[in-house]
Amino acid sequence: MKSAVIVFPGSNCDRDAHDAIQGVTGTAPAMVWHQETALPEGTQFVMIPGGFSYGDYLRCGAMASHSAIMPAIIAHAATGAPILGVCNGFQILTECGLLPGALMRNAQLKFICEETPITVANTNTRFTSRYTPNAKLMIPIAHHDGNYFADTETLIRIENEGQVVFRYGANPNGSANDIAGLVNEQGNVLGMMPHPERAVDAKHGGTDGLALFESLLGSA
Amino acid sequence: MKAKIHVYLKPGVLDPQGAAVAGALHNMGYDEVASVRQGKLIELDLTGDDVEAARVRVDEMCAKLLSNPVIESYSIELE
Amino acid sequence: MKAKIHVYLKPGVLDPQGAAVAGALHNMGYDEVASVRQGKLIELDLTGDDVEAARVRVDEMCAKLLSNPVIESYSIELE
Amino acid sequence: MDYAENITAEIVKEHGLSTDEYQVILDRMGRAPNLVELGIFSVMWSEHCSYKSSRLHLGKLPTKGEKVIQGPGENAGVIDIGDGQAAIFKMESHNHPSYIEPYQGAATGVGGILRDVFTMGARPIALMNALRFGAPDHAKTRQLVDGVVAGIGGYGNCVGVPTVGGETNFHAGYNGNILVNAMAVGLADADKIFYARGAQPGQPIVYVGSKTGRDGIHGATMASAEFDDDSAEKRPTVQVGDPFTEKKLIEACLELMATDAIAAIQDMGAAGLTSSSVEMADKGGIGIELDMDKVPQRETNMSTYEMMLSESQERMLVIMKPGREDVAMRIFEKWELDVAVIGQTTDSKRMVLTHKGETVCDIPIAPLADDAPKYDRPWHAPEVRAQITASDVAKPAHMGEILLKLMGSPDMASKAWIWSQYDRHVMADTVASSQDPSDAAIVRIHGTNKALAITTDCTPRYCQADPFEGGKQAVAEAWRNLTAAGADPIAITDCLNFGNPERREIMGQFVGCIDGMAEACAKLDFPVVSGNVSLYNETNGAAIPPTPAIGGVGLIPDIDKCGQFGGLQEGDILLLVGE
Ligand SMILES: Nc1ncnc2c1ncn2[C@@H]1O[C@H](COP(=O)(O)OP(=O)(O)O)[C@@H](O)[C@H]1O
Repeated sequence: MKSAVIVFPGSNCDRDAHDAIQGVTGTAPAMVWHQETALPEGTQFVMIPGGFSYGDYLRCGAMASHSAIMPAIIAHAATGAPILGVCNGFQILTECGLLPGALMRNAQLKFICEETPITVANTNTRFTSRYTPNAKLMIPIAHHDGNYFADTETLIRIENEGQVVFRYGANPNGSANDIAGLVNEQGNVLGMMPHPERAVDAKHGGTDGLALFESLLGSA
Repeated sequence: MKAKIHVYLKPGVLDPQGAAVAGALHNMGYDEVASVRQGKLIELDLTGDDVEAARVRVDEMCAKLLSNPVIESYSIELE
Repeated sequence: MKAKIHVYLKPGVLDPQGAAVAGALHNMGYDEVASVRQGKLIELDLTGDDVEAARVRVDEMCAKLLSNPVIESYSIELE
Repeated sequence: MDYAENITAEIVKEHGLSTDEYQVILDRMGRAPNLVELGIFSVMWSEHCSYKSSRLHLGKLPTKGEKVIQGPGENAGVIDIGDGQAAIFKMESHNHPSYIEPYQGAATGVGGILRDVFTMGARPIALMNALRFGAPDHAKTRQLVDGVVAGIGGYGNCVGVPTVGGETNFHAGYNGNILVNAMAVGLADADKIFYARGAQPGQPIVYVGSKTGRDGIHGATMASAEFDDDSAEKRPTVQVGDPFTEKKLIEACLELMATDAIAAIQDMGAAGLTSSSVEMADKGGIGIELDMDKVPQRETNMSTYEMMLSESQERMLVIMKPGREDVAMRIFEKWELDVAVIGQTTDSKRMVLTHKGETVCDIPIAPLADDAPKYDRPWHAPEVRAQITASDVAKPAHMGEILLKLMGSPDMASKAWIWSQYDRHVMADTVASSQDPSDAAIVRIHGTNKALAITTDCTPRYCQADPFEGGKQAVAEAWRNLTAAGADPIAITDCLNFGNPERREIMGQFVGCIDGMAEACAKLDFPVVSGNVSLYNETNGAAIPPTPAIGGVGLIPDIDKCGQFGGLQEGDILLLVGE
């Protein structure tokens, strides 16, 4: 599977993303600088990694969502290709409108880094097909702004459409409906706060994130 | 020319920062504080002096970048 | 009564937020933006209606909690 | 005394220079210094930059060893970890700034120590922090803990280097003077290490990073000045950190280092432009010429004095090989950082500054650096507290109660509130961090099955009771923690926090701790490769407990064989090893 990892100034999980993708797919992803205006020829899967793009100084992900590469990513999403945004990547996906809602400051106003129990709420996506329904996973989170917000109408809609893919077991940040990750209506764009790329190695943070990348590989 | 932009959370959006500040003020004995909302203040120094043109441009900046319409509203003052 | 408090960085203090926003606006083609400063806007809902007493109290809250006197200044509007 | 125009005895004193020191300046320069020159002498001769009270004793610490590639004297220490790789590390204090503005003080402390490590060509892979606060119920403690922890996290999390461990103590002796010591560890190829030495005459000097503002002017002198009650008045000297720019600076510098264009490089720490240029000139045995008009400036009408003494953060000074400036320009512009050629090296062994067409400073380099004053401060050994043997103490009636009391004491209580605010996992190589049952943090060497074990240790209580034994114990504990994690201990860095060295008993504590450390280092073959001294940690004459924080690094050859203390089960056998 040909993949690409987008690198913004301030991205800091780009290497982690690179290694996780390479480990599972056997092929190193292209590292794409934010000032590029096109994805490399033949790219299938695109990952927007965590970090603090542009320092996240205005709102998390706001400035990155206006960078040169974004139109190419939005166009790529429209073709139905899989796009995964983790942490800052999730924030960027909501800021650019590929995913509904917004990520606000954690309810307790602190940065939280911890292994977090999450459950797989929908296995019927190309990101989660290798998980068993309602599987309980331990995946680390590390963020200051992961408190998912959407207006009531939107929440009802995404719940009805089965767009919620991951839910927190013990809500760490105040997210509406315990939402830890969700897909767009078409199901090809996933944003999530927990870091699956930090959970692909038993020595590091466990291996509960592996099946996500394996699902993708299987769906390609 | 200067543009002063206020970005604040829409009514109905929970403001944990505001709530925390209110809590701290109460702990300090400021019981007259009924509620607190926290927002952003962004000041732009602009070249040019066509106020009406500036207003259109700044409004665009707010809509595109400086605020997030899902959770925030904004107001603009030019001077 | 409402108190509107503006908290801004003292002149000369580095404003990384403002600098980053200015950079992003330039990248988006807003070249008329010469510089950006980012501050905080805090709105208090206050009980009571003695404006002068409120001013003294709010000033105290600003000095003690709402601003960081090391790097920030503030201004208060009561309405 | 001879004074230049507009300079008075009072101004000299305000610069922290004694009458004797001023006389030395007159002798070395052959004339009276102007304000710019006086400012430069004052920062270079501050305790912070010159180590004038400590240098004599630091010389007693063992610094050599089979695995030492670079000992003290450069930005950080370098050790050989096999397979052509090196670990680069250092610990540094940011005590005074953190007391005055906890968030920014701690944040810029992290930024500074990271720069020390990536300046040498290393990618930073781990951060640690050793914190000492006042009594938990002291009026300021809560706010200080909150701000310091948020500042460390805010900076480290954003630059994307995991904060993997540390230690935290509470003691009334730190009520008016907290300690914030940060340590950074980086990884480099052993044959691609960059030094401050190595510049030759005729090379361009390139300034990169943030613009220079009026931040922290006099900061370097503040870091060495005793606190008093109007220290609040000195507040505007605190700098604001910008971790986003630091992250870009790391990536840009590593990209530049991968080319072959650098002759010497140095970060701008305290006394930024002054100390970085003087140090590179001194180590290269050359002179330096700067055109102040070319320095990227954040504010208008900045004077040479202000630019030379500014402590604006996230800046570096690079001396390039001739004709290679364009390489630096291209890389730093890509990363949207300020970059400018601001001067060149010369063979004059002098520092010459021009501003608006005039020469505003012309000083010989030697007295600013290697030849700076060095004092043999008088000291007497502090009274050692008598030993207590177990039989002197009445046996407690309820052991369980005592155990609970111990576990609930602030020093022993869980520090999860602190470390859960630090990203401990970024870079995907953390094997053990604050959350894990391990005596040392363990960070895998990327792409291998080896790891570094890292620990910070000091028990100030012991150092107070007996500086010599306390110094020894701190080193031994670091050594034990590494060993218990399954590592071969290799070397240490240190951060020596003490009170006012002009007081004999404080100087005595300092000497005692160093002697103890030196003995332990020698016995354990555990050399000191870098470090930092922070003196004048006192408020209104009350000194902090002597706190020589030790940062130890060891190598775990195979992470499948590292040791942890979790997972005990009923029926396991406990062995007591040692005396
Ligand atoms: N300031 C800190 N930053 C990061 N981790 C910390 C800090 N203080 C304590 N810790 C972590 O909390 C744990 C317990 O600390 P401590 O009580 O000092 O125990 P120990 O004696 O095992 O070092 C350790 O894993 C340590 O790394």
